[in-house]
Amino acid sequence: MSTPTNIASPKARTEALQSALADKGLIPEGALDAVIHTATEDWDPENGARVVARAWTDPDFKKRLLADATSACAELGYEGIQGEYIVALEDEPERHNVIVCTQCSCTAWPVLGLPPDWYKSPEYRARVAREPRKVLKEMGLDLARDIAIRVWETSAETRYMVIPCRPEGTDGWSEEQLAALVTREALIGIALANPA
Amino acid sequence: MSTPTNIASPKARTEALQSALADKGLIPEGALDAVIHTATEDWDPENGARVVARAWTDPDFKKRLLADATSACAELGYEGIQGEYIVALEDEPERHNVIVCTQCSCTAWPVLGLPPDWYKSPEYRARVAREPRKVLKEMGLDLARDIAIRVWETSAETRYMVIPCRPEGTDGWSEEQLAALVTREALIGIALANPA
Amino acid sequence: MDGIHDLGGMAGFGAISYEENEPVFHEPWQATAFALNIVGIGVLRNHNADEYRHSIERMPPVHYLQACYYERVLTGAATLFVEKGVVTKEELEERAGGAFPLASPNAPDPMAELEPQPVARFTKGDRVLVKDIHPAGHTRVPRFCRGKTGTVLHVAPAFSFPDAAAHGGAFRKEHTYHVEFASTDLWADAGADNESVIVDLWDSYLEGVDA
Amino acid sequence: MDGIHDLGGMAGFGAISYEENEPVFHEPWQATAFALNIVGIGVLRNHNADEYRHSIERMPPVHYLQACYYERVLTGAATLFVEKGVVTKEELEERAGGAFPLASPNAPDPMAELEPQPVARFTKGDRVLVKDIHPAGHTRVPRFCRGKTGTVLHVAPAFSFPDAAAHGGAFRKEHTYHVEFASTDLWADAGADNESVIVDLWDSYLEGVDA
Repeated sequence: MSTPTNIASPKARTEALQSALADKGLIPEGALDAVIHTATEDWDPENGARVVARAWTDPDFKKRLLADATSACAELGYEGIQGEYIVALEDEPERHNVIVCTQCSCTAWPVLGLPPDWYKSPEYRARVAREPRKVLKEMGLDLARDIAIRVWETSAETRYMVIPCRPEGTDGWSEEQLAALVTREALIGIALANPA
Repeated sequence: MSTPTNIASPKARTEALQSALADKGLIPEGALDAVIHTATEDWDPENGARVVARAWTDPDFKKRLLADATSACAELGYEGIQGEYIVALEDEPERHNVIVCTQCSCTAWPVLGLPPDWYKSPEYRARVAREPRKVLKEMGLDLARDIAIRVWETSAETRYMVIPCRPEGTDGWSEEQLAALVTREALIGIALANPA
Repeated sequence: MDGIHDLGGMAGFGAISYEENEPVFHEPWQATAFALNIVGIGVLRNHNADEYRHSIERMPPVHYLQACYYERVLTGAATLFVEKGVVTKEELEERAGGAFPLASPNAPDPMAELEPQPVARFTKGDRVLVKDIHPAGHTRVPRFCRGKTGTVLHVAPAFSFPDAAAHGGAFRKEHTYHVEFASTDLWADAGADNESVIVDLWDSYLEGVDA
Repeated sequence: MDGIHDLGGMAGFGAISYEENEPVFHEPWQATAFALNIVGIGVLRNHNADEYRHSIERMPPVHYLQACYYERVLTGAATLFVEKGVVTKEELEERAGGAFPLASPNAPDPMAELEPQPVARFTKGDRVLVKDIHPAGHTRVPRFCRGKTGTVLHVAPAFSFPDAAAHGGAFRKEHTYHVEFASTDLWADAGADNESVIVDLWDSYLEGVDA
């Protein structure tokens, strides 16, 4: 139960590891920046939103997405690490899907982006598997008892994304307009697509 | 994951609870001191040691102890809270006993005393149930693979005490001499009775 | 509750730190905290021992793991004095001159449905299966033996059933049994030959197993 | 390992704190820590993703629960750079100007004995039982579904078996299955009607159940 009191800050520890590796010549020029660029610029929940909007407007794409989401996402240019095997989970009026990784924090980075802190918190990971209806309600999504909830535990190499139900009143909307209704929260399943 | 940074010290919190109850007139005169006196003066592993020494020297007492340790301990004056139902576990050359309370830290206070910090630590509680041989070895007791180990989990109201094997070379010793060989550690089962 | 307190068999904990000739209390406040809880139970009848154990179980996991034993005692007792309306958290914090973290609230539906068993159903030598219950409230069945089969070594007297007593349930007494489990049955891959764990279990936690 | 990381279903955790419009990284060091690990895996080949996950699992429980995600990433990656002999803890601490807590060592005998299953044994609709294994090392079977029976919803491709890959075991690939469990089967008394959990499980974690 004793903890050292002189623990260096995470920042100082990060710099220590970085400088130790750099001084040994182990970090290729630009390698860290390239990763950070990908993480902040390429991986983005707007990618997943575009996939959803396409599925809402293009029945053939939707069919391909549900059969093989990895390829369907790659059609739109979303692929790479943590996107090697993507499975799309289609919400239905009577069945809702929500994603968690209880043991670490795995997520489909290319389509959902790096996950937010709440997704990675012990609180979410511990609770959503066991009491999803309560957790979703606390987070603002109150699902009636007769709507089944499926909690998808990201315990292996499958990376999930939720295809929320298309909101009413969006007939004729463009893909871009529709994509704007789909948040990261909706792609994980703690929210619905925003109403029109 | 956020923790308030202005947490009062345990001492200040204790004084706060004590003064709040006292100011409401809820703490009878001398009540706290009486408990502390009992805990520091009456509950003592030397009590358990005397029980063991008596059992080693008096076969009739040992029979009573193994049949009904609560009464046998009461014969020597050791009884009261957390001693309402005591069971004595007799070590044999080929079978060793060790006590834990994995869920809190229950112990037979009248005969073992309030338990030491290591017994109450998450480390001991988590590990000794699952890897007793390794834990005992780390704590200085190296038991051969062919000695069975029974770990007694204090999950209900039974309070256990271990009767270690009487060391060789103690024939004719007095109860007092024998009791000096029996430590709190031996009564819990992480040590043997000290050699003569 | 399947909480952090239920530590038996949990991996990841390191060496046990051992102090020679440890005193009963390291600091005077520890003695006071201990006495306040004992007086709260035995004299003031503010709470019973099962409520007390559960109040500690309800501490947030990090606080639970970081606090020493007597800080856990203090936190549990203070929580129950607040919950029973004797003191307020605000009063305690004002007096303490800082935050006074308490345990989290009780679960709304804390008990598993377990039929009361006033008469001992098992005897020495019986094989028994531990029910795989997961109550949201207090229980004394460690997770590590749920769903496991063991052998009754001893029948203890009837004692108050803690799952009920911790939550104001109807008083009931049941016998407890010292049930022995082979460690290899509890933790396959533990490499724990020739080791066993004996758990003291109330009657209604168990069901009989045909030989 | 039955460690603190295996949080699914654990009680005692409170409200989830939610931040609107959360940035990808809150502080620059978090981005660097993340990138150092990705470079360590993908460019330097210092460690693989399974070793990495396990290095985080091996963090002492309090540190694990207190650290933010990127501090866990940093601690795991640093542990593996030290364990592989690339840097020393002393060097890191000297550079950091303070203690640099790492994860605890690997268990000596980390893998459960599970027969490799190169060919998919199950198909959609099959009922399967999750083996009640408790390996001391890395595994991806959450405790909450061990010993439980579920239904295969989907057969995924074969992927490297993590229990082996995390510990330098012989490379093997096995199919994983999306196995659905009724929440009431996982947690009796959870009051979780009309809810289910789908766990993605490697073939050798499972055995068939007669219909």
